[in-house]
Amino acid sequence: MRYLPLTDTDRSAMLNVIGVQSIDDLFMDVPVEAQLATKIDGLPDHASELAVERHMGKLARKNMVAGDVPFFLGAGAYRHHVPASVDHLIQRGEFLTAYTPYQPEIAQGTLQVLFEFQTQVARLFGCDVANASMYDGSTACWEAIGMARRITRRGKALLSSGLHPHYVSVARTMARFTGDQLVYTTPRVDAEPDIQTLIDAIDGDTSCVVVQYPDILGRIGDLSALAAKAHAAGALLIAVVTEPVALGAITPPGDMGADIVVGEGQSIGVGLQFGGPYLGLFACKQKYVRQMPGRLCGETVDAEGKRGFVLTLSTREQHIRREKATSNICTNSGLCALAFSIHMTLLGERGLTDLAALNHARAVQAAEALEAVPGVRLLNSSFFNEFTILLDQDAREVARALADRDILGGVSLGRLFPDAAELSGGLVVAVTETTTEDDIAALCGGLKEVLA
Amino acid sequence: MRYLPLTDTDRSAMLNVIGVQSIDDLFMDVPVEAQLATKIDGLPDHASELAVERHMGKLARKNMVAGDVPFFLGAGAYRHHVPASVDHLIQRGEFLTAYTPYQPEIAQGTLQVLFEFQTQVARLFGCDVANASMYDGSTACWEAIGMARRITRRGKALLSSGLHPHYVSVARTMARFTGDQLVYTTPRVDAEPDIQTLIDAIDGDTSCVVVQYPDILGRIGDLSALAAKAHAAGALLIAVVTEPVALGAITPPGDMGADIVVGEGQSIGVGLQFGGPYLGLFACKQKYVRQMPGRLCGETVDAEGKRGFVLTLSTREQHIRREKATSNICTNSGLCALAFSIHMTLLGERGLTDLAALNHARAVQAAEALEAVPGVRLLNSSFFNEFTILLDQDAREVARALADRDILGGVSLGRLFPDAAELSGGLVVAVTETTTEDDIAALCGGLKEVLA
Amino acid sequence: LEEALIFEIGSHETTGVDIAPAPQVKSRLGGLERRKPIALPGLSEPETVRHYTRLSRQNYGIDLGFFPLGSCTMKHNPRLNEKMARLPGFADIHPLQPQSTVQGALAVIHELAEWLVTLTGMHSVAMSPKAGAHGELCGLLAIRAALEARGDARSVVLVPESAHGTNPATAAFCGYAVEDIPATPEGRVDLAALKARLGPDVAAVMITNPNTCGLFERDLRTISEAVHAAGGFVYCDGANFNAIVGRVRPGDLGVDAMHINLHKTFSTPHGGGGPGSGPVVFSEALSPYAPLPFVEKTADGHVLIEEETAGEHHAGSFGRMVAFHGQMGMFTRALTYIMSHGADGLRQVSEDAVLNANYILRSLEDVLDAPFAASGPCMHEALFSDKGMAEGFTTLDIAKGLIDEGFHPMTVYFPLVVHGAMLVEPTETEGKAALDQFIVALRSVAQRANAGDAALKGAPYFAPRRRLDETLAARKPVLVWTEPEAVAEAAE
Amino acid sequence: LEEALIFEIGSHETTGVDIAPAPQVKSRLGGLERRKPIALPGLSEPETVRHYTRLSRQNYGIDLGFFPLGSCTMKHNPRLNEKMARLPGFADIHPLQPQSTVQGALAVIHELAEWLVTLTGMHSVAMSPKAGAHGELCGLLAIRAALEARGDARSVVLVPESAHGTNPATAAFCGYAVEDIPATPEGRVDLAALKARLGPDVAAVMITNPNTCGLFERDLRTISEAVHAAGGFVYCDGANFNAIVGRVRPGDLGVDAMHINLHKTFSTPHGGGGPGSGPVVFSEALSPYAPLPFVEKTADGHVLIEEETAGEHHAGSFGRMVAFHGQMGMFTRALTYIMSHGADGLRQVSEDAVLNANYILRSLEDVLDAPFAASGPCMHEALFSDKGMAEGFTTLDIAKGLIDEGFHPMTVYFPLVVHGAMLVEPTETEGKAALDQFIVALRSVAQRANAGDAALKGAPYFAPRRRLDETLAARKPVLVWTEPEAVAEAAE
Repeated sequence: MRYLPLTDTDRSAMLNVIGVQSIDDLFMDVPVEAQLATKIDGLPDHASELAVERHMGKLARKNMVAGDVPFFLGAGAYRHHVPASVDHLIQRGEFLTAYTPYQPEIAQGTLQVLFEFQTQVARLFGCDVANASMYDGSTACWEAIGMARRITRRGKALLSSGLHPHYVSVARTMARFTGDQLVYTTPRVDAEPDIQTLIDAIDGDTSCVVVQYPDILGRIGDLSALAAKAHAAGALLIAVVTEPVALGAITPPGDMGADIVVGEGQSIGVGLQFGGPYLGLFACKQKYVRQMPGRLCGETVDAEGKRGFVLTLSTREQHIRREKATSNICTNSGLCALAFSIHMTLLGERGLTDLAALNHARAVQAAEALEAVPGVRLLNSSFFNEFTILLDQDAREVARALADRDILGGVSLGRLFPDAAELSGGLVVAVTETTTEDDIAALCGGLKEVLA
Repeated sequence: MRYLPLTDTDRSAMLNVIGVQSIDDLFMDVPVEAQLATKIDGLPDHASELAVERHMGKLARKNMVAGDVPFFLGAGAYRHHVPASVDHLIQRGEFLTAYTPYQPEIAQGTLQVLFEFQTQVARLFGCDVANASMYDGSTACWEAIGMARRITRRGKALLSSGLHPHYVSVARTMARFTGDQLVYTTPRVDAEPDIQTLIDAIDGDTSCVVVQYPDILGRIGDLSALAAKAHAAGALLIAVVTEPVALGAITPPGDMGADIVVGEGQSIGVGLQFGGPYLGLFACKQKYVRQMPGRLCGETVDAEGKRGFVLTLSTREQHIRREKATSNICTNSGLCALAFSIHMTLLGERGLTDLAALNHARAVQAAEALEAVPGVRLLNSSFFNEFTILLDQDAREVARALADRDILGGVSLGRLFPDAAELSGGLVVAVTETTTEDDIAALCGGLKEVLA
Repeated sequence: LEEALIFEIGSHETTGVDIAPAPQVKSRLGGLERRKPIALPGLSEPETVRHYTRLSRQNYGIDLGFFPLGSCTMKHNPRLNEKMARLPGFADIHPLQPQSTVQGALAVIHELAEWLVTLTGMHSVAMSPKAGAHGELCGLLAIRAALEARGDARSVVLVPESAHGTNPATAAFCGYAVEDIPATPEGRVDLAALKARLGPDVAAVMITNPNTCGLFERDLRTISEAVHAAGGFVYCDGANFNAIVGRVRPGDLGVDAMHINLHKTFSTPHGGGGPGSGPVVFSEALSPYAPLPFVEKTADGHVLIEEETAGEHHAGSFGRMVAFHGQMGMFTRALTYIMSHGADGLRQVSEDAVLNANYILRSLEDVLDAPFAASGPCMHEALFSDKGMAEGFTTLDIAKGLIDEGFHPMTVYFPLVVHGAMLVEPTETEGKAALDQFIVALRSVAQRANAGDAALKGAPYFAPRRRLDETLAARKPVLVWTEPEAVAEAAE
Repeated sequence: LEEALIFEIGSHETTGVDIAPAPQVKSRLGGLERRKPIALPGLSEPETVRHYTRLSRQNYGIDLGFFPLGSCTMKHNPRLNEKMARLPGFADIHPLQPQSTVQGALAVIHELAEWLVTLTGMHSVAMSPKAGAHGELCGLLAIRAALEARGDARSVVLVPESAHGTNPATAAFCGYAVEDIPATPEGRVDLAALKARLGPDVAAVMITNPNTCGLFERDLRTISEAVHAAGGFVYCDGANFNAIVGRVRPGDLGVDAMHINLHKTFSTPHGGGGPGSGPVVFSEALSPYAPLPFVEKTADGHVLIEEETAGEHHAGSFGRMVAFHGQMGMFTRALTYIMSHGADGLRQVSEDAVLNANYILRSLEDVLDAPFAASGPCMHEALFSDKGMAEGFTTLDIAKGLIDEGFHPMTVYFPLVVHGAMLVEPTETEGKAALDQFIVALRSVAQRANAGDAALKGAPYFAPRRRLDETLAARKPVLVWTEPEAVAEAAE
């Protein structure tokens, strides 16, 4: 067995040292009736690398690979080109096979990266501080709502209709048990985001307003007035960014007054991976730092006065406070944070700006091309790299018909909002730097066929 | 430009320090008429990673991947499964991006690996010592002939008809300039290797006999009598192993009296790679070590008495001896040697033995299945994982017809020996642990169709 | 060993990527064009590779040496798993692709689920939780949903002292009052105390088995029966499943829900703190309440059950825990690992893990206090305490001393039930030679602590940093980098 | 930092691979079944990964820091190149597949060939040589074949003092007498001496340009004309092509053959000593004699020209140099690198490489003797000598002192024309900050050598090993590991 170093000679010698006859003696505390005398029935025995590779390769080939076809899916997960050096570096054994940096003297690599990551995220979101990452955007979003409750001591959260419906679902699941009140409706078919509606809904019970930027339909709106109204009412503004590349082109939420900015970091460095692992980003104003969930890395000095980094403010965390912790989160997305940070370092200000410009330009090209297809209307008045088109038929069927033509044409609103019949003609189309002009032409051509 | 760290600000500052006005001033020694005023015409400008990946990916997809089809090619290059950890480890930056270990204090990683590699190769070949690798099997073979000339001070080498014809070609190219006499004929259609013919041909002018084991047609013969006759005549026996996996099952040439054993190490750890880079293996008896070409790593101690390793006996090498060097080779195949050594360490005695047994068993299965196909005859009386079948038509055409059916069915002798019409019906078929029963069935089925 | 921060060495004009020029178009950004710099430094690719390669060398990983962090299960991470997870067919597919285009991915999830259910002897599994603590939450939510479904509003969760720290946090997060159950002197749950506390207000008992003292909870079946009789559920923390996989099925012990840390038992890499993955297996009683989404196999292929497709027979589901389908990248790795081991190999895993731990326990109990050494064999981890060290010497000194010997320290000050606890978990992927080296090193450090060797208080000496001031970090938190000028200005 | 040898830690019963069981068959091994053990130790996979990971950390690579090894061109190795070379379409194809099944691979070879021909302004290129020295051999063989074809048996090759050490070895290997041509005091070929020596016996002149003193051979065109007039050929050692790529085409200087080290100018990784790759570009005069195989593009696709397909129009080829088609893996990497840079980027490469070298030259000439500092700007490498060091201090001390400063030393004692030479080649992939750090470090070490700091003689102190005894290694060569018992027995 290739992963097991002990030889039978070793095993005998060790049993001798322990002073028992056999391995079974070491399992003597297991009740006899719960002990399996032999390996579990009905499962295959160990397999060679070659055999495992064949099996996994066969399954992998049953999937339509995004990079092999014209591809326009977004809605919370975006396909970007990740430089080869990112994947190389995160596979360094010292990063990949390390644990949470509980012994900082021999974990400065991970810790310095987290410190750099926190700074990058805070700057990107226009916030003062950021944490060392969370599971994903949806759980970060829920954690922000809980944090707003702790800060404001109020229990009503207004969720924008433009918030990703899966994020809404996650919040609903949790709120059912915490007792938070969530105010939410599915989006209207409107060229603009629902900012004014949210402003009007804020009242003295509101703990926070949660708004996605750009929103699930790709729309972008200025959050300044919303922030002002929320603050006037003693509520917090939580902004959710599912496409951080956008912030290379548009004003970050922190600059418009958001108190907490959370997001999904998958776009930078991580890749699609069928939904996970992803990377929750979490940033806020300095004054709320002690209410922030998740791990934090902080700067300090060692016994010789040299700069170093440690996990800090862990008194907020569950392994110290047990039932009084700010959240039950124990793990972060360390390796994804590393990938994000490396990719962001490669990009830098200039690369991110150029990347965002290219994304937007390609998206505009795609929108213009699609508008020219009969039966297609563009919903958005503004967008970054994703927009919604309206069709006269159920977009779920259209998406499947396009897939039959080897085109992954977009995410249907019917899939995201199965209960909102009025949205069924919507298709969310994402366009990135990986989209070619040929891809756009293929989508237009495919739509013409399907809609004909 | 992503690989160039200097900014324009840096460049100006540096020109200032140097005391020149512009970059052009640094190229003042280039005659004006040879200076290009602008970038070279007719070539594209720099491309993004994404664009380069697309281009290379497009070219890669134009090739038929061995792992995607029933695959039976050998004849000097064999497809084996290489564990994923091998490729991971050779990509560690400290291995991949190091130079020749000229500064041994900070190159003990490479050096210890080479020492371990030398020991592994020497043991595998049944020899006393081995060098730190050569370019590939064919150049190692030629270097062995030259070494025999230096040792025996004779210039006539007998090349077995079973030696890989490309190895013969390489030797002929070199011998044309060095004046060595090479005695060689193309192989006969015979179930046994040409050992007796070679024994009979040895005379007092013979510097060496070069015999491949197993030979190009897959045949295996006992080399003991040949070694005895060569030694009696004052000549050396050089054995060439193009499939080192065989030595997990059969007696190594060194144990049968070979003085020099060379080989192609590609089978272990390296992969097919369309022919390169590959790995020349070179081992010999202790008494000839100072005539051995190529780099050598040796054990020593440091100033504190700790064991360490250095490149040694470099007085044989060209950067010291210039025109008196044992060969002009400056580079070895360090990274391929590392891959070989890691894979061999993973295998160990037990893994190599099991691997060889599986190769042979699968090959026997394939031979039996093919013999049952009408129009197919098996040439070999003995073989390891490769054998020759004889068809009634030109095997080149058959191989192409099989390829049209997405079966890579073997190497035709017509391709290897274009001038030997009597061999044109031969197809060399290699079978390894990567060959499945389905593959064998597919080859038999394809042959039935093609031969029908 | 100093490596500057990217903010100190990068520049805003430098980039390590080349982006194709953007076509000229009319902007549709709604007037929200960014107006200020973000202040993100860039490095060229060579500088980037060097920065992170150098930083990596300030880390310790399982690839470098023994990493006996108790309860964290730092075992070998096979590179085959990494390779499989990177196949484009798994790495480059979108979570919202039409189901017909991701049948292979759904099959991976389903196959792994089948293995997990079979290995645990349970009824079903929820794959989406993102980590162990998230899995605990999943289990508790299912329990609460099940209780609500029968109109039974219970308010208390019992947690033994020897449970993982996340257990009470999770229970509290779900709105339950948490009550401790004491441990017996031999380090197990006090069965009598537990039985005495059971009643109609107890929703669940959360038990870690093997527990954090490294001992198997002998009475778990009895406990389960008592809890069930009292109308509650048994949650088992499966972080230590590595000790029993292939030899014991939690389902045979009456467990209702248990999370499985794929990053522990099934070797998906820890990556310096995540990502994890915490699927939860359920008993038949809890299965109807499992979260969306999940995968079902039908005659027509694999079906992803989520909001759109759930239908009535999943009406009991307590909802969604994450945006998409869970940690696909970890599923691929775990399935690869499980297939590589097979039923025979997984049984050998737990046997070797337990053998290694007992070997360490018995090889060191003469120099380190082993509080439960008399309680019988340990399972996959050996627990020691600070009893017997010289005045002023602590478990922390042992840990830092081990660093200088070239080892990662064991888990320290956990579990809380033992003073100055040291929890050593070798796992099955260490050979005898590695264990022997560690035993020699720990013996030497322990003897120094027992003898009061003052030099030990200064350890580590040979690490990238000496002991770091954690108090300073917490008192004046510096969580992001600020330009020195900005810092100076702020100070004025 | 001690890592045992695999022979000391492995066992013959251990393996790190699982091989499927072999089906039962009748052996056909001809009675040659192996009868003795090979004595190959095996390690489990975890132990293997750890062994090589630890060993790697005793190495220094460009990923870790500045590696200014003159004439070796240690530049950044982009990971994109590695990724492309590992695409199954390139990595998993057999050299003898039918040509219709490897059209993409042949296209890679052809495209790279086109780039090399265009960048050098030459007529054709032979792709198969495996390394720089192999390329030299290829060039010399073509020259000899061309001379033989015209019945002109010349016997002498002229090699300037400043040439690479491989040059005379290669010429001798091809059966030529080698004669040195002296250098001028300013470090270039002595044109007059060369011209004086030319005659009907001179087959070729081998010139390194830029030469090993880091200087451009101003007179190369004049030399070429003179050599051609005398009926000989000009071989140019292209190891230093990095200094001029994109700005100067050797074809414009009258060169007949030049090898290109793909592992230098085009950044295929050195890998601790290889594999290299040394394609050779040829003038029109030499092209007919180029070795087999090569790739031609036709209307029907790419054709591999080898023995079977060569036909009459390649009858002049001097034959085959390697078993297959050369270093395909390196071609893929080099083409990836070249496309990434493009015509504009490659020109920037040579400019930045030369700028960096001159920056180092001018920043250090006050503390280190720069023998040719007055000869004008250097090209891509800066040359210093040991003149001015205190009694007993040598170039070796400088090198070992730099190790303690965290840098790989420069090339030392080469070229031979300068006493105690130190050849510093920064390449274009170092930033100014890295150069400045190096300058500070080298300045400090040089000052210590000039001042006679005795501690410097003991350097390195902070490397995995102190200075190693190379004399002992050569006097009593131990080239393979032997069981200690066997060693002991032999000693008795």
